Amino acid sequence: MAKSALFLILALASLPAAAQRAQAELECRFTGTDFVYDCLIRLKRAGEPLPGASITVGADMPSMPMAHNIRPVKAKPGKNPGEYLARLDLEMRGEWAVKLRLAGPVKDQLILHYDFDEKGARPVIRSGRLPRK
Amino acid sequence: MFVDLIQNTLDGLTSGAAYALLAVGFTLIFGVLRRVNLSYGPAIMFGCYAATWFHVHFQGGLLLLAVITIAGTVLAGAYVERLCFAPHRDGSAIAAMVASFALWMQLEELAILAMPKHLYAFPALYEGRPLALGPFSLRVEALLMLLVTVATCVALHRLLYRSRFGLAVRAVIEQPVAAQLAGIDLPGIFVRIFAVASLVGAIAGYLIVSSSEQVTPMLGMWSTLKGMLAMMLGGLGSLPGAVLGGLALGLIEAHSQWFFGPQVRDLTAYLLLFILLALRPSGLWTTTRSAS
Amino acid sequence: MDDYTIGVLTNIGLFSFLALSAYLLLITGEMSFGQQAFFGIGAYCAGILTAMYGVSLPLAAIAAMALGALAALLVGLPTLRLKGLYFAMATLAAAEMIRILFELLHFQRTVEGELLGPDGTQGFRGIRWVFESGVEPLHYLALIYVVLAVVLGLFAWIERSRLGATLRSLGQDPELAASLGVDVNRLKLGVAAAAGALAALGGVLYAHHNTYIEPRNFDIMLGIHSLAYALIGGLGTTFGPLLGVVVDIGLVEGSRVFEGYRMIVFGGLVAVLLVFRPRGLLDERVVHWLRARFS
Amino acid sequence: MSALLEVRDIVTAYGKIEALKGVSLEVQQGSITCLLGPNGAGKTTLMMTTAGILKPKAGSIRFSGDEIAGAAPHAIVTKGVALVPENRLVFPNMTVVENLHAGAYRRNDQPEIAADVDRMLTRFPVLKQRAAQGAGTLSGGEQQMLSVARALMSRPKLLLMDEPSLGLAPLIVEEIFRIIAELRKDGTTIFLVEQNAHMALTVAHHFYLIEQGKVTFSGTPGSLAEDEVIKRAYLGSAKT
Repeated sequence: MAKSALFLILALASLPAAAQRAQAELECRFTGTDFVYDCLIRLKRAGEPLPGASITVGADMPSMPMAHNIRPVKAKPGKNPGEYLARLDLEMRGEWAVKLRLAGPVKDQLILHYDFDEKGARPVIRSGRLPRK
Repeated sequence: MFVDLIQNTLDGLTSGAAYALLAVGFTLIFGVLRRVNLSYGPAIMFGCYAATWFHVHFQGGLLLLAVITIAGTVLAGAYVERLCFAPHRDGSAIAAMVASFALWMQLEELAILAMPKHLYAFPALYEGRPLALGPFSLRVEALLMLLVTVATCVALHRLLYRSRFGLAVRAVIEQPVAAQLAGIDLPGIFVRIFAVASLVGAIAGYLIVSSSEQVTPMLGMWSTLKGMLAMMLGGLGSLPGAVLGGLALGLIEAHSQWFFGPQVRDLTAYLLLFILLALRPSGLWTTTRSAS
Repeated sequence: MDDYTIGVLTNIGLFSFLALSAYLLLITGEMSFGQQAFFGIGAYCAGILTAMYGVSLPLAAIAAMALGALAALLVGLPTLRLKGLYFAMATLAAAEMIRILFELLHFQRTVEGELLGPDGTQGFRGIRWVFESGVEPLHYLALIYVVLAVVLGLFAWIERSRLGATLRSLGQDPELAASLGVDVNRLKLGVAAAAGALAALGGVLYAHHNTYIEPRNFDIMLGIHSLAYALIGGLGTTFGPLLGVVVDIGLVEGSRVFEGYRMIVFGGLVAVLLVFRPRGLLDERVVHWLRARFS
Repeated sequence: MSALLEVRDIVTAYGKIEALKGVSLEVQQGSITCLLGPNGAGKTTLMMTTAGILKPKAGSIRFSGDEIAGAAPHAIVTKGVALVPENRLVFPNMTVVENLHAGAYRRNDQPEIAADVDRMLTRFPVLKQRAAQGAGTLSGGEQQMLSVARALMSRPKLLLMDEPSLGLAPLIVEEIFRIIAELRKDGTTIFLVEQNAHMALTVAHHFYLIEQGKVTFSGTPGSLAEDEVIKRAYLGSAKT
């Protein structure tokens, strides 16, 4: 019994920092005007919604990262806790690396890869290259 | 194992055929103008996008789409020639190349704005099942690609060695000053050779998109890189070298992809070019001219 | 300054290192399509050191620059004899090889419970040294421009010294330079190494600004853009490449007027500009004219 | 006899360096006119300017009354001026016959062109044996013959020749000057730039001396002692 308790404490002590690190998901909808998307950001930490964070949302393209200066937008708190709303004005469709800069309780920067098309945005699971012939 | 070897060789020759055409187009422009046209691929993409745009709106037949691809490519090629190469004829090669790169950006963004989707279907060159030759299978569109490539090379050879225009082109390639003294109008030859190179590129582009049945904005960069790679492999400025370089690149990629996968395929192609350039700058097919 | 301005200025600063690296080679007559590879090497090397091994940023930067210089030598040595397009294609091939090696690079380590490190095409997340050290975007911007200022000072010192004249003579007429006793090969390798280190330094700063890098960031587009900036801005002065970067990323980008048509405008602008100024805005003649008037 | 070619105050520069500083001279119809002068005096520059390869900064060149200064080379060839360039510049990987056909590029009388090719091969027998060979495989003398034949294929009224004897054995140089004399008998006016002052003076009706971009003497052979001519043609006169 003691051994297993010890094991448990050790596990807790070395709680993976990742658990403290925030995670985020995006749900974006195309607004009808070219390349503008309304996005709902769900911010979590250790599985729990993370309210009260101030998020600046930017975006960059994988190729030529420094040449696309998308205007960063401050996200507004959404209906439920840990949800935030932001309107993203991108230059073109395709795969974008969405940058969430977190201030407030958690200081961090998250990069999320989403493929934006005429309906909305889908997460890019394997951000591999476009199928090269 | 033996079956794979032959199958890969067949696939390699097919993609090699398209690379050969791209390399020939690049070499025609480089041989005559002594300039690198980075907008060569993007002009082809522009032609293919024009055809796709037409197909999406008006459903064109295969032949009609081919004509539109060629027209679009030749048009884009003429635009590039007028803005990037005509003004720099006696000027610096770097300025012409960077200008052609600037138009690459332009052509690519134009295409993306006109057709924002990331991938467009393109009508297939041939719908049916691949031919079964014993254990090997050869897709009919691959066969068509090889045939059209051979036909294009024969036509080009006839143009260069049987016509007055061809005589002038070869003269300009070999000795531009003497060609002018012989009365050959250099600017006129440049414009027309650009059109011929664009035509060859358009054929290659059409074959590529119709056999892969898809068009992506990456086609511009991809065909520029593959065209230059094949041209350099074969030996700069030599047309037979370009065909050889194209086929060699196709074979190298097919076999290395089979054994090591796509990333190593590209790695092998680039490694070979690097070693070749370091050891034998004039490529497989030795040409007397070095490109300074 | 709002976030947007900081972002644009940061990008201008970051790109300047790459444009200066291409410029350094251009004035010695070498056209390289490969500086983006050393930019990538700097990014990956410093990222690994700071995120996975807790090395401090300055130390990681020095190591990254050394690695960038070494890589540039490895590419430069076999291509010493090549000129013009042959050299450009060799550097392109080398750079694409390095990019593909990044795609094949899977090297991860658990740091404080989190798996960190390059994961091939998945990229390399979590280069958070800037966050963990509490550096605000504005401070990081200042850091970039301080480092850039040091580099520009170095360039200015070289331009005025005999070395600067020798470099330009190498660009104008290598045979003549050799006949005047210039050890052309040793100088070329020195320039290649310096340009590699410079690009790597830019990579270090980029990686820590973006906190995430992936192989596609370092593709051929970056290389040709840096070459274009060096030429558009002008080969006459160190500020040429910076001007090239500012014209593209600052002006055309910043103006938002060309929303979505940026490349169409910039592409056309560059092509037309090069017709009238084939050696860029601030070419040698303009610089001499300016120097005559102001010095 | 009216002047077939009138060159007035031609200034041609390479960047800021003026190679020709206001050159004026004339070539009479049916004559052999020579231009002698040391290396770098501007002889080849004048030839290239007249042929249209180099654009003059100032001055005029009139060919049978028409202004051709700054015109495109192919237009000048069409008017009837052909240049046999320095160092021959044959098309190395093209055959001898193809080189000849290239020379007739401006003409569109196909049957006549074929006849002219045969005429050239008979006039220059050494070319007949090598007709199907690549021009690059020919000897220096043979290439010079080919270069002259190629220029004649455009049926010029005025033939410019830039140092045809350069680097050739004396026997071949005599052959070339024999051909030059023959061409003149056929009615072709020749403007000859030559290092070999002695040989030039044997065929010239009129000659000019050019030094450092300026004409410094104009006269007929004998109007200036030959050794004086040779001295100034190789060393340039001390006073300038």
